[in-house]
Amino acid sequence: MSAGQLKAAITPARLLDETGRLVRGASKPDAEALAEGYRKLVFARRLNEQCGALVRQGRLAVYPSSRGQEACQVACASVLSDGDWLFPTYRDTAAIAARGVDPVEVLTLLRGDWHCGYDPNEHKVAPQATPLATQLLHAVGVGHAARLKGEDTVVMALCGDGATSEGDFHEACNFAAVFKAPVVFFVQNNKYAISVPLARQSVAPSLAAKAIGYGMPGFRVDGNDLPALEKVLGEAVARARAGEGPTLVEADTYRIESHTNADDASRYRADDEVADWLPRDPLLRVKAYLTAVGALDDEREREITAAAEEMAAAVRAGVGAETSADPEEIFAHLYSTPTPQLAEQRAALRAELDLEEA
Amino acid sequence: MSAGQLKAAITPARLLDETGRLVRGASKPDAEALAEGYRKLVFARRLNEQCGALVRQGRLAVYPSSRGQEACQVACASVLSDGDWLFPTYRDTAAIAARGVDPVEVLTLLRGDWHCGYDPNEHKVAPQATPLATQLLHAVGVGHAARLKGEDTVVMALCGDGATSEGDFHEACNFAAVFKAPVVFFVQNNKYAISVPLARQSVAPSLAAKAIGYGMPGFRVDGNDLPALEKVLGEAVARARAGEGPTLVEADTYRIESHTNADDASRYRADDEVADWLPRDPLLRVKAYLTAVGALDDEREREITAAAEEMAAAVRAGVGAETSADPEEIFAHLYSTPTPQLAEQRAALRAELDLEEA
Amino acid sequence: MSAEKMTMAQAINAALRDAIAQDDSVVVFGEDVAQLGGVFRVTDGLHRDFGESRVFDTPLAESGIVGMAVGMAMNGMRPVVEMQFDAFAYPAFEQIVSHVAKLGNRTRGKVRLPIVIRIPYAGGIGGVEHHCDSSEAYYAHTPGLTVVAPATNADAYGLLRAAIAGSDPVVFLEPKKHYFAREEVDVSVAVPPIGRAVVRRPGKDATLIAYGPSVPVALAAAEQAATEGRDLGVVDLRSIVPFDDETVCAEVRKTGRAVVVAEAPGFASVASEIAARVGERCFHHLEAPVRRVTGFDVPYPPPKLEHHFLPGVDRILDAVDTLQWEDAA
Amino acid sequence: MSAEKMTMAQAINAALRDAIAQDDSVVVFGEDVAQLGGVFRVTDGLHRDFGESRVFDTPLAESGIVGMAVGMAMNGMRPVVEMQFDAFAYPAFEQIVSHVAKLGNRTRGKVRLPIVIRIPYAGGIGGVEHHCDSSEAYYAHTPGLTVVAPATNADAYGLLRAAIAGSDPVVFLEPKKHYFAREEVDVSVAVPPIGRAVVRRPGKDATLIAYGPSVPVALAAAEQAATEGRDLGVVDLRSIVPFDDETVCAEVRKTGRAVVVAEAPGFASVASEIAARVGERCFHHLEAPVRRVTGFDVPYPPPKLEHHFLPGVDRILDAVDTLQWEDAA
Ligand SMILES: Cc1ncc(C[n+]2csc(CCOP(=O)(O)OP(=O)(O)O)c2C)c(N)n1
Ligand SMILES: Cc1ncc(C[n+]2csc(CCOP(=O)(O)OP(=O)(O)O)c2C)c(N)n1
Ligand SMILES: [Mg+2]
Ligand SMILES: [Mg+2]
Repeated sequence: MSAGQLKAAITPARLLDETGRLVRGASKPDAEALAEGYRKLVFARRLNEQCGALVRQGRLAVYPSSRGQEACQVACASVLSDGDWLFPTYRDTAAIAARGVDPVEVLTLLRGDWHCGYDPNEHKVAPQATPLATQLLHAVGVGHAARLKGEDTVVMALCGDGATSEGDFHEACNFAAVFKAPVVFFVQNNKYAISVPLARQSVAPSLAAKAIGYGMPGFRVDGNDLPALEKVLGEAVARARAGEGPTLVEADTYRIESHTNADDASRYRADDEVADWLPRDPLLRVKAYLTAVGALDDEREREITAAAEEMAAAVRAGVGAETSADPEEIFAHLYSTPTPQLAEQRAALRAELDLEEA
Repeated sequence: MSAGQLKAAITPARLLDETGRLVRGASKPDAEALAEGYRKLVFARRLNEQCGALVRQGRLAVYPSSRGQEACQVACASVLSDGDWLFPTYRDTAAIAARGVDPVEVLTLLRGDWHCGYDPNEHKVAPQATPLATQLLHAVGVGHAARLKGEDTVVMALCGDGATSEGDFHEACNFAAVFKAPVVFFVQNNKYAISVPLARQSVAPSLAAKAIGYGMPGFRVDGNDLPALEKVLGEAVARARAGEGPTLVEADTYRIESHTNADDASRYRADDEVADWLPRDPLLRVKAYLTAVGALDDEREREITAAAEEMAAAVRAGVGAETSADPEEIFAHLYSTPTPQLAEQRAALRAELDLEEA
Repeated sequence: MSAEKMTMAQAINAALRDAIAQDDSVVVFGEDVAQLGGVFRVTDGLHRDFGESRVFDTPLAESGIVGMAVGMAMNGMRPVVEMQFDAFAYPAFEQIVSHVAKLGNRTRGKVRLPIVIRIPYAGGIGGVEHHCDSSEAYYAHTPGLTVVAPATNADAYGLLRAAIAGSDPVVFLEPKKHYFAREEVDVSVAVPPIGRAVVRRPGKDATLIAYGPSVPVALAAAEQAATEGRDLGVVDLRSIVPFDDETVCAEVRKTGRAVVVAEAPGFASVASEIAARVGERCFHHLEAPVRRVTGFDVPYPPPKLEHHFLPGVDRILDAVDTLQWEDAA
Repeated sequence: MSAEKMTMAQAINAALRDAIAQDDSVVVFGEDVAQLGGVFRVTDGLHRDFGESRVFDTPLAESGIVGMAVGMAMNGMRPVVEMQFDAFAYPAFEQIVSHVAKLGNRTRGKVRLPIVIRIPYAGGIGGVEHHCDSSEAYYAHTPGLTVVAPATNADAYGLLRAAIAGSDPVVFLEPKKHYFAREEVDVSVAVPPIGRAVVRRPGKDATLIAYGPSVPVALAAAEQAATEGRDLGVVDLRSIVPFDDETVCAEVRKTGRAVVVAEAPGFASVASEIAARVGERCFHHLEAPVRRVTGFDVPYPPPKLEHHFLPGVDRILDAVDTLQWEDAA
């Protein structure tokens, strides 16, 4: 534990400042890769907006938006290889989409059709976790199993600032450190757990500083700075892949919208605070940088916007499509062979339904 | 978070070296107070021995010995005032006795007479906790309640190295830090959790280093050095009393005996390791120091030994005394007013017993 | 004070408010209960009116919340804690089962824990997984806990006041789907104590036994049955532990037929207990087996399927139909 | 291999050993299971023989153990984890109830969790508080779990092999008091599958229904009753979920009388479920109410009082005596 390590866990790393200028001493990000990142940011933002609209139209029951956190959403997916795993929360729909899962499948949960609409094995994305911090342990298990099998899989495990208070966060970090599991714990510190501000969650110098107590490296990074996130997370992934164990990364970011549409953030935070964060928008600074270095012009911007609109249209169409839920499905998946009790109950429900239809 | 603080959490503080010499730069402990501490050490050791004997005689079902950890046991009790609270584990019988509870009452649990044999309110000692780390949260609650009531109570919460891996340890430390609760978390790192060595529990630079992640001071101290323990714990108590919040103190010590008499430590550790720790006996070094400074002579030693023998005799007599357990007591305390269901069940048991007696 | 229309959320809010005002040792805490007033607004305004020392938010950790409540109760306070949703009480399970339920017994009554654990529970609100569990069986099976489940807003007020005022730990199950339903409540009128069931509707032909969110469903079924010429009574348990054998058995002995209605999966549940008890205690009065109409033995389904899971009027009436009416004639 | 005298601890050890040897994906982990071989020596020698990658100790955290098992199962392994004692599984309750039990369902069967959670459970060994809980009701009530409780050493071997080989999560309850009791076991003889009860003793007059540690007690009671001229049958459930209605009902219909025996507190328990089911399904065959002989609704008592709590032969026979024999004549 050196002073430098302590500093890295407390002072957020940055590559681009809020105006999109490279910070002193930073090495230039690859413009083409960053332009691709920008495209993903635009997609993530558009997805957030589209989902918000779908909620207002009553087509989604609820949506926890990651507006303002899009750089985190994009970065955590982009640093992974195909064989790696992503463990998202309810707020990480955009990250899952960035990983390549069809957003319509992801939204199955929030449409109320089923608990999880995608096949976790297909894209190596775990179901979106609702019970906070619980998924971090699953992530450690996937990683440890990979290591036992001699595979170089890396697992990206997401959670919020609030979730770091849960016992499972502690157990997951500690297990990962003790077993040197190839896990990157990525905390999106968006300053609130529903209404509860960070100060009520922790009085530590940073959340990344918790890494010290597990004997793993901890880094704090500007969560609205895509290239900085990709750098810090990418290095953590590389360490994990190399067998050097887990890393805890905290992103300093902000939840621009309410917790979900069902929440009213005005009850617990001042508009000023939100206003302060708006100029730190993760899209703006990448756009400014790319424009400045000539890697983004109006045409490319239009092309990206159009593609994002196409994605949004597909989401609208997909979420809007009629689905026919099968009532009997509630019995179908619980056991690989149904118990006699479930078979009986299923038959009873079927009889009811037949009667209704008759 | 300064480099000095980091060092204090990693390098064990010491006042007396293993030969009982004052370490360089340390200020002299008060000899009379230390002699009193020595007396308590002898008592604690004698109690451990007596309980071991009672187990061998079949008078106690089981005994988790704190042999080798007596300095911790004595120090954590001696730094408390009457109004303060102690939250012990199953291993802390000697600490509870040092706090003034009659060991015979404490041993009610291990005799199998009842779950807890003393009145927690009388000496402000919580029942000995078996489910690991759970009691740390209770300690925080007692402390926070005291603070809300404007009382200057301090709570000393004990646990082992193994227990630091539990989620409740994390939640307790974090709650205490966030609420600035007057709690001293005192981890007796005796290097084993039953058979599991420290290295499988944590790869952090120290357990005290976990404090950093909660934003509280953390200190590591030689757990076999009574004056050092009293200093570090005493300062932590003073901070808590002054409203400065919790402290995490880790004692570097060693469990000389098996986990309990039911355990066979030879299955998981080498005799050499134990042999290495024997010269670091917490009694020896205090005795050496006191003798060197002339605060302990043969007469005083004899007086202490005799008093300890008296205590041991009382424990033997108390534990040996016939007790008449009342079967109906299993219904007596569950609710302040028994439910009709329990009244019915109690009557049924009474009828059975009456029948047996008839 | 006279009768007022209020929702169950408001009734509970009033109970908390009155308890805090009346007794200095009452403290309310949990996740989002202070500034926000709870995700269901049950604690709305309490933080503003009573301040941080009486109503406060905690870090996000349920074991922590319940464990801290244990300590605060040990030190003379009466904590009322909120678990944000039913399934989010599970991280606190060990604290509830091994300490909240047992510490009084452990210490021979020297330590009493007047803790109320409020749990917004059960379904019918279109909530996603983990937000609609009916978890009462876990608590009811655990000796040492008192388990209360109000079905009316007046009971929500009165039973919560009693729970807070008592000396023992109470798991207080608040049917979410009632939170925003308005009823007349006169808080100055005492409700029967915890442990007493109430016959919500007398009936001659069969007895429906229910609690919490299933009571209005049972009442609706009885209403419907009446139009079809069958006279069903409804017993509202109000508390699961203690259990009011007397009231339940008196009703069932009158009718000779019983249907237990509960939302939780039926296997090894509170409904099982009721059926077993009634079978044991009313055996010679029964004209037909005691039927259970419960949730299926599956996890709570996604919103679009929940209505297939929930015991509804039709399913209750179907069960009533199986009570061997021919034989009994 | 032919019959060998072994203890239940040895039978379970053999099952683990054979499973590890046969299937590379089986891993065993928990607290003290490696070097020490478990506090009950159930995993003795496995670490030595199969090494750290197959059998390993974890940090001391039960939620961590079960949560990690979930992830390992997601990644193709078959974790067999040990909770050191019954009450020490409670910290893992959320992982068990919200994930182990539900992840298969959540993912429409795309993810299966072949996890076995071994729990040394129940009492009769003079253990102190938290070391003797009968916690099966918590698991049996949770849809998605398979709950197995062997009563014989042969079943301990066979059912554990089946549990490890299956695709679904199993809570495997090992009656502690059997760990050191020797019986003939022939591991090469297959036992009936999980879900099938076994009639351990046929009987004409009444049926005792039991599982796990209560089976030998029920058998002893039947033995004793026989000397008094009463012919009691004993059904050993073997698994609580799935439940073998067929075998249980067939026996009860023959005798018309049933007593359920279980160590756990009776309220809202597995015994309640059995009594309710039997009451519902065998109503017209019953000559007397179904009786339950269970632990009282109190925390497990201290060692010196446990014998008053445990259902014993006398209490079972007393219950049998209440089965209205006069009427039935
Ligand atoms: C175990 C558990 N407790 C409580 C909740 C209810 N809840 C849902 S989201 C939330 C806040 C989470 O905050 P944070 O971890 O910061 O994530 P964010 O929503 O800000 O992304 C709470 C309390 C839950 N889902 N799980
Ligand atoms: C929640 C829980 N899990 C498991 C156990 C079983 N157990 C009793 S003591 C022990 C080891 C504890 O080690 P440590 O915390 O280092 O304390 P020590 O015994 O060394 O004083 C274990 C695993 C328990 N008591 N509680
Ligand atoms: Mg947050
Ligand atoms: Mg230890």
